Amino acid sequence: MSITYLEAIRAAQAKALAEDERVFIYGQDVAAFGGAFKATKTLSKEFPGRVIDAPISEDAIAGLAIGAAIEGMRPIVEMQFADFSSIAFNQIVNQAATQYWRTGVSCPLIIRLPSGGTDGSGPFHSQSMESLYSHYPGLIVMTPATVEDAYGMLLEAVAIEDPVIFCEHKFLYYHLKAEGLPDSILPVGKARIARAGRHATVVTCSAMVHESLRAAQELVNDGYEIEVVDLRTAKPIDTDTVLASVARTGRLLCVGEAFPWGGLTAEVVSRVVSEGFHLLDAPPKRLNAKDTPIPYHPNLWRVHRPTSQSIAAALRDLLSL
Amino acid sequence: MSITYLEAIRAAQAKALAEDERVFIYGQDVAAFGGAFKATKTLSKEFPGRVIDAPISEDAIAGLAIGAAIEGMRPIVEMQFADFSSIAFNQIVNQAATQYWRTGVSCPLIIRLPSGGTDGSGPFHSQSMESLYSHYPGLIVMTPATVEDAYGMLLEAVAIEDPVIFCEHKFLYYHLKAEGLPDSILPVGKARIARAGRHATVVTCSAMVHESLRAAQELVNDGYEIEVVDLRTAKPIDTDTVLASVARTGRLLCVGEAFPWGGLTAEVVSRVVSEGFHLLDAPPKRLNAKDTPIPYHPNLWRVHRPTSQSIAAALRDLLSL
Amino acid sequence: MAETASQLSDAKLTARQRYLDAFRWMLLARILEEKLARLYRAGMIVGGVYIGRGQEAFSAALGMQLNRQEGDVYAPLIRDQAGRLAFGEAILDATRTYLGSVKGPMRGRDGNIHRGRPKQGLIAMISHLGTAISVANGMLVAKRFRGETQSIGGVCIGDGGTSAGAFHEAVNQAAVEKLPLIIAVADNQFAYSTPRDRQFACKDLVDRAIGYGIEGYSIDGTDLNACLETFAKAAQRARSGHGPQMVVGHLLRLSGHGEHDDASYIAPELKNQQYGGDCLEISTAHILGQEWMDETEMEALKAELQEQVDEAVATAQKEPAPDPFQESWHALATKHLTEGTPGI
Amino acid sequence: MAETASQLSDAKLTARQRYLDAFRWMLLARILEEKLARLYRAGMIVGGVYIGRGQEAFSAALGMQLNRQEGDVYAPLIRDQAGRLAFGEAILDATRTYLGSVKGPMRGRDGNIHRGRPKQGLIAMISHLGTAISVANGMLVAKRFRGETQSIGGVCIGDGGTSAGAFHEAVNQAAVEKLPLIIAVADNQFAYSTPRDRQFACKDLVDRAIGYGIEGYSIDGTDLNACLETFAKAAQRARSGHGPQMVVGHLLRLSGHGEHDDASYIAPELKNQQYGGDCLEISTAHILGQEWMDETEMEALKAELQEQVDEAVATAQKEPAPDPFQESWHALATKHLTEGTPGI
Ligand SMILES: Cc1ncc(C[n+]2csc(CCOP(=O)(O)OP(=O)(O)O)c2C)c(N)n1
Ligand SMILES: Cc1ncc(C[n+]2csc(CCOP(=O)(O)OP(=O)(O)O)c2C)c(N)n1
Ligand SMILES: [Mg+2]
Ligand SMILES: [Mg+2]
Repeated sequence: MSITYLEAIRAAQAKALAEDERVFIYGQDVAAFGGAFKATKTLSKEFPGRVIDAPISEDAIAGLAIGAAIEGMRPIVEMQFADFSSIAFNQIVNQAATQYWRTGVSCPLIIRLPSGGTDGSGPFHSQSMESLYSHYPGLIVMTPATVEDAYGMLLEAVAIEDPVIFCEHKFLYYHLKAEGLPDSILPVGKARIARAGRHATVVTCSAMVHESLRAAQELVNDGYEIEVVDLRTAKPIDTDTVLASVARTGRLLCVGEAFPWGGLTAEVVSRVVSEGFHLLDAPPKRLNAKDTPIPYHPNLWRVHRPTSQSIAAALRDLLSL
Repeated sequence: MSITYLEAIRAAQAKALAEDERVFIYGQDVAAFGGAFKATKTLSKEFPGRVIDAPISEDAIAGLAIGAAIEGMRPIVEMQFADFSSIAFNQIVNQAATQYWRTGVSCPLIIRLPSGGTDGSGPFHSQSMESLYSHYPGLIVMTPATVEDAYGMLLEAVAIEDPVIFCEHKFLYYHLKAEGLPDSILPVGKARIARAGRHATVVTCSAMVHESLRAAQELVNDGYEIEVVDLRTAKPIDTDTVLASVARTGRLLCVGEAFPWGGLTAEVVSRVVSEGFHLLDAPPKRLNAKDTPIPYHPNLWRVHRPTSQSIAAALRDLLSL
Repeated sequence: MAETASQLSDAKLTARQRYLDAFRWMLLARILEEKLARLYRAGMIVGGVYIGRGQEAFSAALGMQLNRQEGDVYAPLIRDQAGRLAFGEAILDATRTYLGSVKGPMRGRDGNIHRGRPKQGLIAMISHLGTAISVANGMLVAKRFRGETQSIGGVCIGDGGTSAGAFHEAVNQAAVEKLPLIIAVADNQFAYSTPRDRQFACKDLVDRAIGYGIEGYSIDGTDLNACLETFAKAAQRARSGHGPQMVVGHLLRLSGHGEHDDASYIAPELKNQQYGGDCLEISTAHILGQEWMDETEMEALKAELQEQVDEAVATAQKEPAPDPFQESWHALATKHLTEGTPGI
Repeated sequence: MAETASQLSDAKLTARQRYLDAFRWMLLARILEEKLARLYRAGMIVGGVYIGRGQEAFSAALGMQLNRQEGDVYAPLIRDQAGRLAFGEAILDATRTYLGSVKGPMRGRDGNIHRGRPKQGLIAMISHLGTAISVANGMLVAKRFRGETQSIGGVCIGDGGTSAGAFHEAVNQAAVEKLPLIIAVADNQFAYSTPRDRQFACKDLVDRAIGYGIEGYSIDGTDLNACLETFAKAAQRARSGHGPQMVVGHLLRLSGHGEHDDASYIAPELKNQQYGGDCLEISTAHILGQEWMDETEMEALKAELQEQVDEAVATAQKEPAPDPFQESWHALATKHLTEGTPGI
């Protein structure tokens, strides 16, 4: 049996609904329709009354989830696209994220963000927002890159007492398959060595893990062994695993699909140079999307974000230093 | 004649209104009342009909400004506090910031954000949001640290064809005074050496420039000459000036008032190590606010954000490496 | 069915008792807030002080309909000291929070009106107006999931706050979910300095109710009896499955926006117009007129409440302020996932 | 004043001409969108295709009231191909944008319904629903500043979009500023898969108008005459200083949400209920019934419009796609303040 990244997300929600009566799902078109991407397909039938269609009101959707979480429920919110969470931004960063610190009452909810670019999706259906949410205190930000993590981390998210921003990548929904679902995964907050190597380290997450793995494969022909670290969570960042990898390779490239100013790649580079300066044999590099909105046209889009080719080029450059 | 940072902001708006008929001001309580901080005091009398009270509708406030800008006006929006711009977040990053790139029609508007912490202001009246807005393509983000820049940069902002996020610091409103208003200032996008030195470089902006200058002064007793670079704009960052300073000093500390994950300090450190790795004699360091909401109580608040003491301590640490 | 004389007088007695109970909360709120305002002017409170002068009747009347023990939830806003007290918030919670005692519910992390005890049904407001309503919706949805169908919610908003998108989304959401929610709109004619004609263009904010498909009431918010009766009715309708109830109270803000604000932009004539009166004066006169209390009893009540307030202030003032080195600086409940402060 | 027979027939002639003009835009929109849908199914359009089947009458009637040359502004939404054409958008703008020609108004940077020409009064929508209304407000405010008081604006929203906070804030803002704005609410009974009873609880969305203090109209959106008359009246009221006008059109979405969606969740019976009809069929029948055209003329018209569409498609298909190496990759108009891509 083979299962996709998207099916894994659905399966995790089904399991959470079955095993934890505090769980319910709230979002636009998630009930009978099963969600814009079918991540909640048939769940409203299997769990009557626990998968609820919301009006086009992202602020109130997040607000309702916050209230329910405070009252002891475990809401899972589906944003139709990550990009629309900008409407819920205030509720997420100012209401959900501050609740525990201000009142001592925890606010365990999950906001699923169908994230990242795909062909033809354009400026408002392609964004990667992990850096925004990581900037604000009080949130955990997950960025699963594998079918196993999509499943396991979503279940972990349900168990966590804090608000979790779950950035699931739309490009991986159908493209990524696994043979089955895992019984256990790495603990939340631990990065994963997606590929071992010794000449340079690529630190990345989500869909960019796969582009990086392809780039690493390409560099085998050049005689290089590239290590790829999948961060798994953007917040917290597993700096130890990153440092240990850089200690092995001496070279660091951080790759992100989000906009270039600030964000995950800058944070990782900054931590590595602060804590592991002496480990570096060359200046660390970053590769992000371009500093424009995300283009609609596939010709432009493929150049806007990092790809295995541009990652391979950046790696060759890094290795030549 | 002595003029405060706040009066300079008012004076710049008065001059803009007087000299450019495209300018108008829109925000809550900005008209007869003159704004929560009096930054628009008497302007509605001096310029009848051009200073307009808005309902409590930050999304629509930003939206109206965008429409007027598209139509050739030069709106200046006052958010009552920077923190409330979270409600306008979507309009700012998705509507204003993408307009020129998508349509070729520029969107020249200014959003004034009374920013940063003061005693007793708490989690929702103290935020520094420059990193959020810098992350998104299509915005210019100004963070003036001096009376002269508050005045001159606001006037530059009116001249610029793009949306400008103007982060003015509430702590500086009354505390900071100058003898008069400048005829000209450094061009937008250029950083300023606020204090020359040769043992270490502090890169910062806004209120933290003054904390850093105090720390630098303190370190004179230790025999150190600290260079302080005032970035002036968070986006674009004047990487050249920063690199030139690091070339002189070999040591870098980035100081920011915002939350620690990502943001301005991470971006500066990342650029310096990418482009000026060999210039560094020691690992670069960062000092930001703590990773919790901003506390209400002065006892907590003073420890939450960087101060001259914690900056001095970080510098001593940096200089010992 | 005809009522007997004794039944009638029972009802009257109950109404009178309810009026006097409300009056007590109103008076206590007034005395407490006047004290806080004095402390602020004396420089003993950092940040701001926001008081509900003139809104005590409207506020208390909602608070009295909500029952913490029954699981009701309450989202007060800036000017709801009276409602908070009626709901059961301790005076000490207010004084401790305003005075920055580490023993208060917010432990110095947040201040003044932002206090709350979510586990006791009292939402701790964030500043962004309108955003607590959907949170209350969520609490009610949670209760519905658990079958706790006796609980209702009460949320407060000002005339200004009704312009916020968050208000609209949440009220509409409550209507779609048919939640047992009372939405109390205190139209005090100003939002900070902004008069209502710069905030909305309908005649009466209750005109919004029909557009949400919910039941609405428009009342004189300075008339304690009207407030008590209307909120009682709204609560009864909400509890019996009639969905959200919007109560618009007309009154006038009799203070600055905060104590830093002299409100010189509010024309004094407004006080002499309809809804411009002070609900506390009006109800005091009513009580004395009805001879439910005499002047001496009234003075004694004031003294008693003043003593409660002074004691709560004294207690809070004796308590330690938060110590940054005792602070955990953890924004997460899941401690082991908290990041250290990177880069240092 | 009594009208003479010739005046009457003039008015009738004008009405007939208006009807036929509108019909032409409706038909053109339908033909264009059917073509686009076919291209999508053939894999020749990347992204999505969103069509306005069943909404052409309502959409065109608003577009026809707006005059680009007079400085009117228009914020169409997902299903407003007919209104766009009536407003004066070229067919080529649509085909170029859908087919990703670099010569289109969006130059491949944005796609499908997100196209616009703001300098010609046509707002280029972002996806976030409700957010274009305040932009239109701002354009009207700019015109008011310049004394261009003849201009009006028209904005479109669906039943679902009315739940968005942005919609509320902007409509309220327009009401407070008394802007000459027509708000066309196309209640097509669904928002994607979500039926209207999960979106709002009022009987008719026009019930919202009173709460905003603006004038409102509720009409059968499949009846072209009703649409034409109502929007004409609304435009006249807006132009003559009566502030925002809300027109709610009742109809049914006769397509999937996008062409990827088979809309199997829409019960077929709905098409037989009130407002479930196809406005194009209804108006075709009306025209033939009134003998304003015969079948042959109708077929000829279709053929003519089909040819226009095919030509626009062919032109766009011949044009180059955007070349990433020709792209400037500048998000700022102020080129010298653009940052390079740091870190590489
Ligand atoms: C979204 C948002 N914008 C701005 C503010 C700043 N602010 C605080 S209170 C206030 C006025 C509120 O007026 P109203 O809702 O009428 O309540 P009142 O103060 O009259 O009780 C404003 C503008 C805020 N708290 N939230
Ligand atoms: C703020 C926001 N949330 C979600 C979406 C995703 N979305 C796009 S169209 C749509 C349904 C719109 O329904 P309606 O407003 O009734 O318009 P219709 O499609 O029926 O014309 C949704 C949910 C969006 N565009 N914007
Ligand atoms: Mg008010
Ligand atoms: Mg619809």
